[in-house]
Amino acid sequence: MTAPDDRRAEAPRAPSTGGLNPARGEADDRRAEAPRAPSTGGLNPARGDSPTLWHDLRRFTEARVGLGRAGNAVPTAAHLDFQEAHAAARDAVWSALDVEALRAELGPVPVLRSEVEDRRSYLLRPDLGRRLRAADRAGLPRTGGTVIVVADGLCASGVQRQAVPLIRALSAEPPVAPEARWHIVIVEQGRVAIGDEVGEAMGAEAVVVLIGERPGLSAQDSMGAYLTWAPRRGRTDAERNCISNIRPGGLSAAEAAAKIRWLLRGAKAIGATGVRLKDDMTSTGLALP
Amino acid sequence: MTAPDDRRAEAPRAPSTGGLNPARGEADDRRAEAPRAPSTGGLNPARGDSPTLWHDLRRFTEARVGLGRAGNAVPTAAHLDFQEAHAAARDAVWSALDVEALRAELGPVPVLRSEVEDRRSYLLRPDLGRRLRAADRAGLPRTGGTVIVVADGLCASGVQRQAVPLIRALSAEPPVAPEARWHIVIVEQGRVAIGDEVGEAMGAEAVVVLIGERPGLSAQDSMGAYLTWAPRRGRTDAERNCISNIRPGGLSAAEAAAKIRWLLRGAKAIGATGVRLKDDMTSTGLALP
Amino acid sequence: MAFRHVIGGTSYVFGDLRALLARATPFRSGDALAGVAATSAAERVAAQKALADLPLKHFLAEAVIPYEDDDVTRLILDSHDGAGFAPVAHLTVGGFRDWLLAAPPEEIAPLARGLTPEMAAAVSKIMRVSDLIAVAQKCRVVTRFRNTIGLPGTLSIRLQPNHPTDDARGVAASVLDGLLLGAGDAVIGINPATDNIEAVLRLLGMLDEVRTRFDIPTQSCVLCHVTTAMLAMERGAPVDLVFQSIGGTQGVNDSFGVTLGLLREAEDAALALKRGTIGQDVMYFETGQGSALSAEAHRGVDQQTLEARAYGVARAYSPLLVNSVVGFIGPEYLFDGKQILRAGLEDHFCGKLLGLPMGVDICYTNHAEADQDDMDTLLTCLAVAGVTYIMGVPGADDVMLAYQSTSFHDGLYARAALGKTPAPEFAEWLERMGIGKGEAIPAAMSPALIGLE
Amino acid sequence: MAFRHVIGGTSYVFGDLRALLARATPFRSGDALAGVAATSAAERVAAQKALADLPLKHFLAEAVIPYEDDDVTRLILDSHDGAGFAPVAHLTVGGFRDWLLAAPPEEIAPLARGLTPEMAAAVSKIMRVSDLIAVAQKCRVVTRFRNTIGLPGTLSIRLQPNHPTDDARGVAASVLDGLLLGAGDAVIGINPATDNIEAVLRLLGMLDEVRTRFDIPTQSCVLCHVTTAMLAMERGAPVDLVFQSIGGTQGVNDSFGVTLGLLREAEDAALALKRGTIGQDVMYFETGQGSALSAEAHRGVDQQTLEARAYGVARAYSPLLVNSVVGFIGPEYLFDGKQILRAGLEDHFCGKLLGLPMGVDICYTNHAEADQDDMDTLLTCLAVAGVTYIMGVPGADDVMLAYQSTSFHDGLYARAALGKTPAPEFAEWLERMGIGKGEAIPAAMSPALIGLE
Ligand code: B12
Ligand code: B12
Repeated sequence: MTAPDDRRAEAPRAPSTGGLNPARGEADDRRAEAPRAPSTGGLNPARGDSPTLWHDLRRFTEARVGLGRAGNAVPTAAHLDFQEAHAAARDAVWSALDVEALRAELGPVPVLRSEVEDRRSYLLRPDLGRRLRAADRAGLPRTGGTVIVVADGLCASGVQRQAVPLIRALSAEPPVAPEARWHIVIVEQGRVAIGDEVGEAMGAEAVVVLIGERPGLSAQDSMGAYLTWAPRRGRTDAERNCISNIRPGGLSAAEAAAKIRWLLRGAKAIGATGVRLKDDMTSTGLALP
Repeated sequence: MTAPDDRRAEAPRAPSTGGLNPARGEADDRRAEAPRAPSTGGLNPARGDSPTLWHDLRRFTEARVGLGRAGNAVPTAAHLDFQEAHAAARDAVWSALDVEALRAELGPVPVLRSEVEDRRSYLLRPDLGRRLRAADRAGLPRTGGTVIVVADGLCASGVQRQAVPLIRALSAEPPVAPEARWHIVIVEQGRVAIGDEVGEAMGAEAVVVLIGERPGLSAQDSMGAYLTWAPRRGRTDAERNCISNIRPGGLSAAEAAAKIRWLLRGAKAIGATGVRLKDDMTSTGLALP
Repeated sequence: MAFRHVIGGTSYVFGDLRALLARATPFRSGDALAGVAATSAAERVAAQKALADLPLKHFLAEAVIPYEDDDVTRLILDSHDGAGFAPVAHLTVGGFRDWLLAAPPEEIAPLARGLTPEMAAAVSKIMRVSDLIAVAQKCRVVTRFRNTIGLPGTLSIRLQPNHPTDDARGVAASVLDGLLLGAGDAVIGINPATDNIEAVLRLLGMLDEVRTRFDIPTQSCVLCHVTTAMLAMERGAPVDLVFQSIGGTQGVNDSFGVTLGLLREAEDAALALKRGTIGQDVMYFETGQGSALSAEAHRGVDQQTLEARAYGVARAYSPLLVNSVVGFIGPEYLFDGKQILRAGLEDHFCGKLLGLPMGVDICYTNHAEADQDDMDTLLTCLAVAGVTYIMGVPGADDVMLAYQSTSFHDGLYARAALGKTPAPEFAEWLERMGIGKGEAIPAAMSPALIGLE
Repeated sequence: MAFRHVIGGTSYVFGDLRALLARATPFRSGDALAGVAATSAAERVAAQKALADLPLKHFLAEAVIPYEDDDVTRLILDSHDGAGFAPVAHLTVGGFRDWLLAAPPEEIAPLARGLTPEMAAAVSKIMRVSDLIAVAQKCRVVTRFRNTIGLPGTLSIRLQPNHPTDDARGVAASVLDGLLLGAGDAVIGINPATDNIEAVLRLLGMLDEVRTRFDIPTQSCVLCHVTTAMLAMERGAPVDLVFQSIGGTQGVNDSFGVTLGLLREAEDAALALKRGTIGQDVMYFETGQGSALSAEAHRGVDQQTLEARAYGVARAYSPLLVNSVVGFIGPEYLFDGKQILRAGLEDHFCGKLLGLPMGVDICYTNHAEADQDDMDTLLTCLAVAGVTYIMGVPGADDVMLAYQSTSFHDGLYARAALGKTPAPEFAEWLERMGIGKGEAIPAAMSPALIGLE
């Protein structure tokens, strides 16, 4: 995992601007200065450089902590930063997959499309986003092995950035067993469950859907991986496993690849993914279900 | 004016269904029975058949009085009647003028159109609804006299029903002076101010715009008449007079015609319509400004 | 002066204060119609950030409509109270938002005359709905004529008994219905179907008779044009309040057939009648976003800023009541429930901040994308925000003006949900008359007493 | 059974109760997606009128999903309390609305187990927003674990300190931020980024340590899958509350990997730990309109009725907390702010009426047509309606789940605007720790105490 200190350097948000004393009703100099907390507190003596200002809590997380207060509200600058992030996140929903850029990295993999017409219908018709166009399905090779589906999902920019590093990390080793193979396809306007149809058509043992997770205010580059053993139409989400928040600020490509491999091995052992397959991988990566 | 008794027969709304005693929280038999008010009250003895039940107030008005109460809310039946009326009123906004039916009654009068493309743009672009298409303006005859513009406005069904009776009542006599003439045109997707442009193009002394008033829950057949002396582009609403609620439940065609004539005579006398021209017509129709 | 802000690598430039204010406004159809709205969310945020950084003082230096051209601008700048402004004179618009959110009520009220309408509009543009509610809740404005309007914990209601033919008995039936449902403490105010003087006189007489017959501690009003009301006063009619629609530019007021001087004359005439018992606030104004644009008199200024300027006009007099008819005009200005909701809360906030006894006509027309749910929502938010008064229309359906406003029942709902009471004198009268205790019409309120038989 | 109603000359026929309920529902995108929505306003009113005329008793005779096919239907009908139903057994759905609006609070509470979820859904469909608020305000549900949730005049907050890598210090920083802003009395509940058991155990330990270190009278929860929580309990982890997402059909619960029996086992396991001090309500459920349709397990039933059925599942246990994640899933189910607002109020109303300690995750995603103004509005309405608890997320931005919910500040706003307090034990703790008095971090809350240094 990315250490918190790495993120500290990112200065995730604009400088603190809050800082009104609600009891007094006076605007201060727009900085929330809290008196240094005494170095010995209640239960335990504080050691080292404990944060003394509320907004120093930001060191530890990219979450919007330590914003200060204007009465009971968020101060103006933080409020407007939020609005700006909202505008950007909404744009990310409408980002499109650059298929050729992906194929330049992944090779001439098949490019399929769901039954969705356009982005608006993608948002309103998840049922169509779960179905392949008949012609596209018909053209799929029966490869067996483990199929990786790269789908735009709710944020093409997320999958655009994270799919290739993850696939690189994955394909350093074969899936499941030495003889097994990875097969990659790209699906435009796809939902998670479209992997079932792709996997079924390709006769896959398992399918890994790499899909853009909905953009948030703070991350517009996140990808999820959904694993389904013996994929076929009609599988429920209870029969998959999920690895989420794959991105620089979240799970790294290497960690995600290790986890996918661990889960695929477990799936092979019990013949299933989903609720029955518990992620009991330890930090040292030994235990198997 | 229509006497209240005439409207009484119309039973404007569904039977009373309210009637909960909020203090007790018990559903009654869905009728709001109020004990008879004593026949002698505070200041003045009541004479005759004073209403004794709250919902009898409906006798006097088509307004939604005497609905009863469910706690602090309107009882279910009245609430759903309201919803039904709302659906109908919204449809009325989208009603279209049957131009040929109008011309069958009014003769082969010119049919013009504003710059509005469709109904949605009519609603969002009043500026376009105030302007004639250039071609239509060019084709207008220079008639002088008083021009009557029949425009759909916000409710075509209103003007469709009320325009012809009013014009009949009006044209029984000439406008303003014996030598003066009425000239009629129909305008589709028009706003009130389009009369200025029509009147200017036709060299009219005055323009009377008959226009569909926005539909309400209880009346989807109402028409307004807007009078502008010496019409020309750029006139403000302060330079017009308005006669509103022309419909069976409101002002009758005959009354509206009498008022229009009275105002036009006044306008001629002071050379203006609008705030300066006060409607000081008495019930007997004598006074002139 | 031009303003600039960079968002996501793009630099947005705003030519003058007028443009900056317009682009910073949350989207509404009227600003799009006027061609002044921001064209993207990013441009809007850029404008909001630039606006947040602008010193409040700047509003005293740059007018949105030139001083020479417009009597409303002159009124605003000439009557600006420098001493009132002092406590916030050092702040930016963004800092002012923070100040307002943190300030105790007693520090906000004295500001009113020190703020220009444009300052109020500006800060509202960078506020969220919760901010608009929280700050308005702290603003209290109290006015008086025959009762006390605007006390904390109260919510008053204008009883609006309109009738398509101004039929006296039809009006009386609606008045009685409203009184029995607790409405009428703000005013019993009828919009006459015609501007006919005889009709107006008849209605004035009739409302006054109902009021005295039932001995109601309230005021009445016939919402004819101000010139008609002046004529009525000349003819000796019992005019409590003088009504007029007003707007935020000289041009729109022209189109309404009024001038600032005419309004003053009308106020003087009404004051001369000395009809108020506990106070002499005799004016009643209505406003609404979009009216100036509708009259093509908006001068490139966004409709919300112009609305605040209309309050600048209102407060030059001593109104008993002011309200925005927020959803009344139509979808070309406020397209749907969402736009109406935000505008209603902005209007209430700006009016209160500027020191006005602010009510809202929570309403929609049938050509707008709105429904009762939207109105319930706005009503609930405004009740929390401490709105001074709302309308009361039988069953929410105005059978003459053809739109839907709040019903008498809605007034009961809002009072009960927030624990509010009517104006104290009126509450006491309701108690005395036995109103609100069950379904029966109390004897003292017999319809026969006002000719309904 | 078929139903019929005539509107404007057209006769509308509804094939069965399922269709009638669906067509009577105010428009939302999910019902259109499912193909069950009314296709015109007239059809919707026809369905509402037919539904209003339907005797409540009918719901005991016709199930929306057959008894044989669905364990949720079986649960609902088998556990129906005839005695509880008696006071309203003679009413139609329309009459029931009137009854609810007029009834005093003490007559509503005893109904809960006498009502089926479908009855609650039905009556909500013919209610306006103001009705949903007014009736919910009268419903009080109180639950207990280490503090008392749901007392009149209180508003509790779930502190939601999510982090994209479940980093312990990152979580702790958000927890501290929330506590300093008065949040956390409902629960300190983290959604783990992974379902990894080691990570879940680590978070459980860490939250318990923070709680004991600061001696906070509240409960913690890691919102992993119920089976993972069971494994954690087996391994001796300090589990206060067991969380699970649930839905209104057997099929959607299958897709969530749960059964009614599994939930019972989990509740028993948590009860066996006896960690509650003043009560033993150990379950925490989340629901949300659209989940069944998303799992293609909706069986032709509209999403709001299914949501109410999920509450039917919840109340088979003794949850400390239940909430609808109303805007969380996406625009395919609730398209915009308006739909989210109505759904949030329906969900709160139905949950409360059915006797649940109902909170709402007032939220939206970036692919929906909604913004902070919509959330402020819903928050204000829900606060008036007496919502049991809401979420508290740093700055409203959940950096792991990628959506916007209410911030800690929003919680302060709502409490202040409506005069609400936290759960009494927690309020007392805040006081004791010196929290809420200015900007400083009180010594007793030093970040160093929880490893932030
Ligand atoms: C909407 C409306 C307004 C809006 C107009 C803005 C707008 N864009 O629509 C606002 C709130 C600003 C308004 C103001 C006033 N109105 Co007005 N208004 C209406 C209403 C409800 C609907 C009009 C309509 O649908 N027109 C049809 C559409 C298709 O035409 P339009 O071109 O879009 O509309 C134009 C006209 O309606 C005009 N207009 C609006 N009101 C008035 C009033 C007069 C006297 C004139 C000449 C024109 C006029 O403004 C619009 C834009 O140019 C009517 C009542 C009704 N049910 O019709 C009252 C109504 C027309 N108004 C009325 C009055 C009295 C006024 C005021 C004079 C009140 C006052 N004391 O200040 C002011 C000033 C009007 C003016 N001189 O400009 C009266 C007129 C009575 C009479 N017989 O003279 C009416 C009948 C309502 C009433 N009974 O109280 N009004
Ligand atoms: C939306 C959402 C939901 C919705 C799903 C309905 C819907 N139509 O979207 C609801 C609220 C019902 C839900 C429920 C649950 N979810 Co969920 N959900 C999400 C969320 C926020 C977004 C998903 C997304 O954007 N997908 C991408 C789009 C393009 O694909 P889609 O095809 O439209 O979405 C499908 C999948 O997302 C799937 N799905 C949703 N959640 C989960 C969880 C698991 C384990 C699986 C296999 C699939 C799955 O449901 C959708 C419809 O089929 C993610 C977090 C994130 N930021 O991504 C968490 C997330 C995926 N969910 C999570 C969890 C734990 C759950 C639950 C198991 C919680 C519980 N204890 O019950 C349940 C049950 C899930 C199941 N088995 O069905 C975790 C998974 C952790 C993990 N690594 O295993 C995540 C990462 C969030 C978190 N950290 O808590 N969820």
